[in-house]
Amino acid sequence: MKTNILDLEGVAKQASPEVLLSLMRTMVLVRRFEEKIIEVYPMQDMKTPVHLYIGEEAIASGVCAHLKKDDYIFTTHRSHGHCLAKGTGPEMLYAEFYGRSTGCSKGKGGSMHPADPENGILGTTAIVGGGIPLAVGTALASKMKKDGKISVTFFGDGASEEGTFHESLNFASMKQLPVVFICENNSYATTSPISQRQPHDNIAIRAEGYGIPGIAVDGNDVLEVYKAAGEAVQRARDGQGPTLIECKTYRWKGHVGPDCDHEKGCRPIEDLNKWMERCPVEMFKNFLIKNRFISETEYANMLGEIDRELDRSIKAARQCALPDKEELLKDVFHEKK
Amino acid sequence: MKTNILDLEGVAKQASPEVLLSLMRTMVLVRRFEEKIIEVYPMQDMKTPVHLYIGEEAIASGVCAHLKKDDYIFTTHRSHGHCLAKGTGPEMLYAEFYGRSTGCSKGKGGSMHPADPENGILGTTAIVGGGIPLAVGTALASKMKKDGKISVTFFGDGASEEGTFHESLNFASMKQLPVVFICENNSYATTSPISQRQPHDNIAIRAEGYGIPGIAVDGNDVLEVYKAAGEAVQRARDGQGPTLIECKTYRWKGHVGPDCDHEKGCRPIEDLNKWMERCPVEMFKNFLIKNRFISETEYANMLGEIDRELDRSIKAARQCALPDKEELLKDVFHEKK
Amino acid sequence: MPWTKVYTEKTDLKDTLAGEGLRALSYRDALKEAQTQLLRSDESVFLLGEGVDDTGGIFGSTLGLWKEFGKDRVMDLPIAENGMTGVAIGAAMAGMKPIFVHMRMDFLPMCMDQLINHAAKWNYMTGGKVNVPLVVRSIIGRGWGSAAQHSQALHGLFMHIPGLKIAMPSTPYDAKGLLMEAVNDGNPVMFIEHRWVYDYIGYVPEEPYTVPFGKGIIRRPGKDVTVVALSVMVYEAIKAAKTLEAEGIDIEVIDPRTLNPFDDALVIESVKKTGRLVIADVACKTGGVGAEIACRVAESAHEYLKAPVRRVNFPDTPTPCSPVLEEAYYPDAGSIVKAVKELIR
Amino acid sequence: MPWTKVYTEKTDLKDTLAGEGLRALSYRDALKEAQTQLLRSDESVFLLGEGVDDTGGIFGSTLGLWKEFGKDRVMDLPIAENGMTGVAIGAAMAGMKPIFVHMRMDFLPMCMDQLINHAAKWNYMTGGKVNVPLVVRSIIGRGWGSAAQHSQALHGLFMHIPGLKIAMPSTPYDAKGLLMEAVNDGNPVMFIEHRWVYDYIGYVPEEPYTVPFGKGIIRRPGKDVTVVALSVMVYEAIKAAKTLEAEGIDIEVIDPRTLNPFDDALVIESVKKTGRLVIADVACKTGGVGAEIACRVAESAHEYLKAPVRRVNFPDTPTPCSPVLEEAYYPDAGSIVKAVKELIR
Ligand SMILES: Cc1ncc(C[n+]2csc(CCOP(=O)(O)OP(=O)(O)O)c2C)c(N)n1
Ligand SMILES: Cc1ncc(C[n+]2csc(CCOP(=O)(O)OP(=O)(O)O)c2C)c(N)n1
Ligand SMILES: [Mg+2]
Ligand SMILES: [Mg+2]
Repeated sequence: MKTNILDLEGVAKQASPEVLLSLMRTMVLVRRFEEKIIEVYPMQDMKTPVHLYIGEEAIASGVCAHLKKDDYIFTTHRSHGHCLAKGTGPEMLYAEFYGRSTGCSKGKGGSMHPADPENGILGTTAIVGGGIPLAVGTALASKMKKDGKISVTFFGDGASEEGTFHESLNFASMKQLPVVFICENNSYATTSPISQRQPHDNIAIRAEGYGIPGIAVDGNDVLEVYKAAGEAVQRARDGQGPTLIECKTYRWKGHVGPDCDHEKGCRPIEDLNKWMERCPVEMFKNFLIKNRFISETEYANMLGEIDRELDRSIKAARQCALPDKEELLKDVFHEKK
Repeated sequence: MKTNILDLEGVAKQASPEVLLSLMRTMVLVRRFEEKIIEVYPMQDMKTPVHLYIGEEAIASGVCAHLKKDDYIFTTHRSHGHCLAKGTGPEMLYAEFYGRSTGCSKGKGGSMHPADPENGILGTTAIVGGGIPLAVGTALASKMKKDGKISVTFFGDGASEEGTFHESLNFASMKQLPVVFICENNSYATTSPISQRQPHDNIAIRAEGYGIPGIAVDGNDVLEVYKAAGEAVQRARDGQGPTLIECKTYRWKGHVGPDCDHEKGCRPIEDLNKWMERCPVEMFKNFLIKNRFISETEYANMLGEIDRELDRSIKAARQCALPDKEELLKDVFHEKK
Repeated sequence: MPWTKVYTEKTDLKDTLAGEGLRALSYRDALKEAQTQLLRSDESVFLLGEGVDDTGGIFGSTLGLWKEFGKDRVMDLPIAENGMTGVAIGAAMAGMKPIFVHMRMDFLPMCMDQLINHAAKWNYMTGGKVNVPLVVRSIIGRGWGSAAQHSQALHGLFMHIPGLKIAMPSTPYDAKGLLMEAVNDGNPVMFIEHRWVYDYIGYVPEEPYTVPFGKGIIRRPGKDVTVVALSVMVYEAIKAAKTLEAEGIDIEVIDPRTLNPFDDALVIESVKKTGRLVIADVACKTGGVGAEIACRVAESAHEYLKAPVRRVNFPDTPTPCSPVLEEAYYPDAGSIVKAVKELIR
Repeated sequence: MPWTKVYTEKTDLKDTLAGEGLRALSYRDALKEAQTQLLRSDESVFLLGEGVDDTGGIFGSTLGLWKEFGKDRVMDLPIAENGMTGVAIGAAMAGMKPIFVHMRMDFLPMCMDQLINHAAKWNYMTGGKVNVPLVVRSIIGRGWGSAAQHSQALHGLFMHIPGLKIAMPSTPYDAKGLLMEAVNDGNPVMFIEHRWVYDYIGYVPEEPYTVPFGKGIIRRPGKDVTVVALSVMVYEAIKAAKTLEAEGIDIEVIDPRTLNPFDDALVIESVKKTGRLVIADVACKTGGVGAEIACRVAESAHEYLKAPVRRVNFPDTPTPCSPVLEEAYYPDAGSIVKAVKELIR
C-alpha cells in the first residue's frame, strides 16, 4: 500500500484550506475522545463495552466532511468516530456511555446504540451487518420523498460477509438509491483475521457484481478517503446510485475495551507497529505543517482547545443524573402524541 | 443468445454416443413425467403444489450426467427434474405427490420435499435460497471425510438474491470446497421479472467477487450445459474449488400448478413462443437425428418405453396405501437405534 | 352490533347484510380497502413485498393497487427478506409508513434478525427518539398439501418479543379497522391474517375507521365456559357453540383481536363468570399463545377456575403433506366441542 | 449425591470437593472437557463458530482446542450466521456432528430460518430418512451494559418449534453430561449456557458420561412451594430457599435441565405435594417458558393448586444499558423470595 498523502496539487483541486483544517480538527477530536475513554475506563464506572476507533479516524473524518447535517449515517458497534464526525456533541456521547439520562439515547443504549436524529443519526445497531439495509431504507425514503438527503453506512470487513451486505447492494443498485457504502476493512472481526473468513482481502471488487463502482482506498490517508467519498457522495446526490468504498485500515486497540490486544497474541505486534507508523492523524498533521496550512503552534492550540472541551464534556457527563428506575418500563413502545 | 447446438466436432470431444443418448433419455423422461402430472392434476387428488420443470430439462440432465450415484444434489421447490436426472425412480416421486406412505418422503414432504438418500438427495427445502448452504455443508463434510463426493446445488435466479447465496459462495470459495452452484435463471421468481429484482440479468458475473469462475450458458442447450458442468465437476473433484454456472432458460408453465400463466397476463406470450421454438428437448432431438445418433423410429421407441414406464408408475403410485394416522406424530425426532 | 358479528357461512351474507341496509365486504376486500384509503390519504404509506404488484395480488388483497398508486408505492421486491425488512425499517425511521407483505408467515424466520433485534428494540435503544412505524402483514393457514415450510403460524414467537405489537383480525370489520390502526400506531406491528377467512363476508363501513389495539371482544356471550379463540378459530368456536347449545352447554367466545397489547381484563372477567377456560389457537401447542393466556388466568383468576384449562392447537409436529395426515393435523369446531366437554363433565 | 448438588459459592469449592475425594471442575472447563473428549473419540465431531479458535476461546470454553485438533475441526467462521448454520446442517446430514457455537444468543435471530425451517423440520419432511445431528451452543447472561442486542435469552422461542430439543444446564456436571448426550442425540439441540455460571465449580467425573434428556432434578426438596428454576436461577432459588427457611418456608427447587423434552411428571408430582408454583426464568415474561410450565400444571394438576402461580422474569422490555436500569432489570434470589411469599400469606 502506498504511503504518500495525495500530492498538493490534487489536494488544491479537492479541498479548500478550511476543509483541510476541519478534517484535521475532526481527526484530532476523534482520537482524543477515545483516549479520554482509555483514561477513565479503569475506574469501572463507564459500564458499557467500548469499541475504540483509534487508528481509523481518517475514514469517518474524510467521509462525513461531505455530508450535510441532515444527511443520514448508520454506524456500528464501533460508533464513536462516526458520530463525532457527523456532529454529535461529545458530552451527550460520554453521558450515554455513563448511562446517564442526558445521554444521546437517554442512557438506554450505551456505547453501541447512539442516536442523534438532529445530526442524521437515527440510531445505531451493533448487530454486524444490521445497519447496511437500514441506510438503504433511509435512502429509499429520501428518493420517495425527494428530500435531497443522502445516506451513508459504515461497516466493517466482517459485516461484508453477512447476507444483508449482498441484499442491500443488490437492491440499492437496482433502485439507484442515494446511498454510499463505506467498508472499513481493518482485516479483523474481533480477533479473527480476514484470511479465516474470506477468500481474499479485497472487498471492493464485489461491487462489480452489482453493477456499481467499487473502489479501494488507503483508509489512513484522509485525503484519499475525502476524494473517493466526495465522488461517491456526488453520484448519490446526482441520482446516479450507490458506490462501495473499501477503506483499508487497522485498529490499534483490542476489539473491545481500552487495552491493546497484541500482548494476548491476537495479532502480530509487527503489524501494529507498521500501521502505527502510518498513523492517520500524524501523517495528515505532518502534511499540513509541511505545506504550511498550519503551524506547530496552531496545531498545539487546536489540540489544547479540543482537549479542554473533551475534559469538560466527560466531567460534565459523569456528573449528570442517572435515569429514574421508572424509565426501565418506558419507551418499549412509541406513544402517539 | 445464440441458438445453435454445439458443433459436432466439439461434441465428439465431449461425449460418447452413449452419453448423448442418455442425455436425451433423461430429458424426455423429465418432460413426460411433468406432462403426466398435468394430465392427472385436474382430478384433484394429487394434493400438493407442483412446480413444473418443463422447458428447463436440459439443465438437470446436462449437470447430473456428470454425477455419481452418491454425489450429493440439493434442489428446490422445482425439484422433479433434478431428482429424476439424479436417479430417483418416478414411482416413489409420484407416490410422494399423492401423499402415499410409499412416497420418497413417506408422504410427509410432498412435491417440495423429496428425499432419496440412496441417490444422494438428502432432502429438499422449498425455502428460496435455503438449499445453497446445505450443499456447501455436504461439500465440507466430503472434504473433511475425504470421501471424494462432490455436491451440486440447483437454485433459481430468485434465490441468488438471498443472503445465503452470498454467504455460501464466500465460504465455499475460501475453503475451496467441492461444490458446483447451478443457477437456473428463468428470469422470473413466481411472476416477478428479474428487472424488478436485480440491477441486471447477469448472475454469473457475481462469481468474480468471490474469486471463483462464473460462466453463463444457454440453459436450453443440453450440450452447452453438459460441457460447462463437466468442467465444473472436474474442478470440484480435483480439489480446485467451486464454480458458479448460470443457465439461461425459461419456464413454460405457471410458477406453480399445471396451467400456463400467460393468459393471466403474468408474462408476455411472445416470450413463451420464442422460448418454445427453442424447446430443449426438440432441439436436441433434431440434433441427434440430423447427426444420425438416433433415428426417428428409435426415438419413438424410446419415447414409448418411457411413457409406458411413467404410466405404470403413476398408476401404481396412486394405488399405494395412504399413511396411518399415527404417522402424524412420528418422525418429529430421530430415534436412536 | 353489526361490526362485532361473526358470519360463519361464506355465501349469501351479502344479501343478508343488504337486507339490514349494511355494506358487505369480504375480508380480502376489507384489507384492500384499508390499504387503498391509507395510500390515498397519506403519502408516507407504501406497500412492499414479493409479488404485491402481480396478477395474484397476495391472494387478492393488493390486487391491482399498483395501477392507481404506481410501482414505487406498491413495490415488488427481490427475494431477500432480511435485507428488505431492514430497508423497510430504515424507511420507517425516516418518516415513511411501510406495509411489508409476506404471502406466508413461513418466510418470517428469514428476517427475524431485523424484526427482533432491530424493529422491536429501536424505540427503546434510542431512548424513545426514533420509532419504527412498520406494519408486517403475513398470512397463515392450511394450504394444499403445502407441508412443513409453507403452512406455519408463528405468532406465538412474536408474543415473546417486547416492542412488537401483534394484531390478528378474524372479521372483515377488524381486518380493515385494525390495519388502519396499525399503520398509524407508530410501532412495528405484526399483522397476522388467515387465508381461510379471506372469503368471509361481514359488515364493513366504507369510510375509514380504526379498531383500537388491546380491546378484545365477546363474539358470543355464554356462562359455562370461556373460549378464547384466535383468528379463524373464532368461527370454529361459534360453530362449536351451536353444537354445544343443543346439549345445554353455553360457551362464551372471546376474540382478543390483538395479542400485544392483550385484553387481560376481558378474559379474566369472563373466567370469573364461567370458571372454565379453553384456548383455541391456529398454531402448535407448546410455548404458544395459549400457554400465555392460561398462565395469566392462573396468575390472576386462579381461585375462580373450577376445572383444568384446555388448549386446542395443532400437535407439536411440523405440518405433514399427505391429505390424511393434514386432515388429522388441523383442529376444528369438533376439537373445541371435545375440549369444552372435558371440562363440563 | 454429588452430581446433583448445586454449590452457590464460586470459590473454595475445589477444596471442599477435594476433601470429599471428588473431582472439581468449573462449568467452563466441564464444557471444554466434554468437547475435548468428543473430538478425541469421534472423528465426525467438529466445532465451528465465530472465534472458537481465538484467544478468548468463547469465554474459555473452547480455549486452545484448536491446538490439539487443528483449525479444520475447531473452525473459525465468517460472520454469516444463516449461511453458516446451513453449512453445519448440510454437514450434519452427511454424517458429521457439528457443534456450532454462538458467543451470544442474540445472534440466533440471524439464523432462525435455518434453525426453524430446516434443522427442526428435516427429519419429519424426509419421512425420517435424514436426521440432523447438530448442536447449537449459545450463551446468555447479563453483560456489562451490553444493552438490548447483546443480552437476550430466547430459549422461549425455540420451545415453540417442534423438532428442536433444548438443553439448559445449570451445573458443571450437567454441562458436560448434557453436551455429550446432545452431540449423540441425532437431532438438532439448542444448548443454552449461562455466562454467570461459567465460574461455578462442581463435581465432574473425568470419564465421559451422559445426562439423559427429559429428566429434571430436584435440587432441593421442600414441601411448601414448588420453584421451577432455569439455568442460573437454580442458584438464586437455592439462595432464596435459605432465606425462606429462616422464615419457616420450605421450597422445593426443581431444575428441569432440558426444556424439550420437558419432565412434566416431576413438576406435576411436586405441585401435587406443595400446591403452589413459582417459575423462575432468565428471560422476558410474556410468551416464555414460564407460561408453558404454568399452563401444563393448569392442565394436569389444576385441582391441586392452592394459590395462583407466579413467574419471576425479566420485565417485558428490551435490556437497558444504564447500570441503574440494568440493576432493576434482572431478577435474583430476592425476587424469588418475594414471589414465594405472595403465595404463602
Ligand atoms: C450478527 C452478529 N454476529 C456476531 C456479532 C459479534 N461481533 C461483534 S463485533 C464483531 C466483529 C465485527 O467485525 P467488523 O465488521 O470487521 O468490524 P470491526 O469490529 O472490525 O470494526 C462480531 C463478530 C454481532 N455483533 N452480530
Ligand atoms: C424465503 C422464501 N421467500 C419466498 C418464498 C416464496 N417463493 C416460492 S418460489 C419463489 C420464487 C423463486 O424463484 P426462483 O428462485 O427464480 O426459482 P424458480 O421458481 O424460478 O425456479 C418464491 C418467491 C419462499 N418459498 N421462500
Ligand atoms: Mg473489521
Ligand atoms: Mg426463476
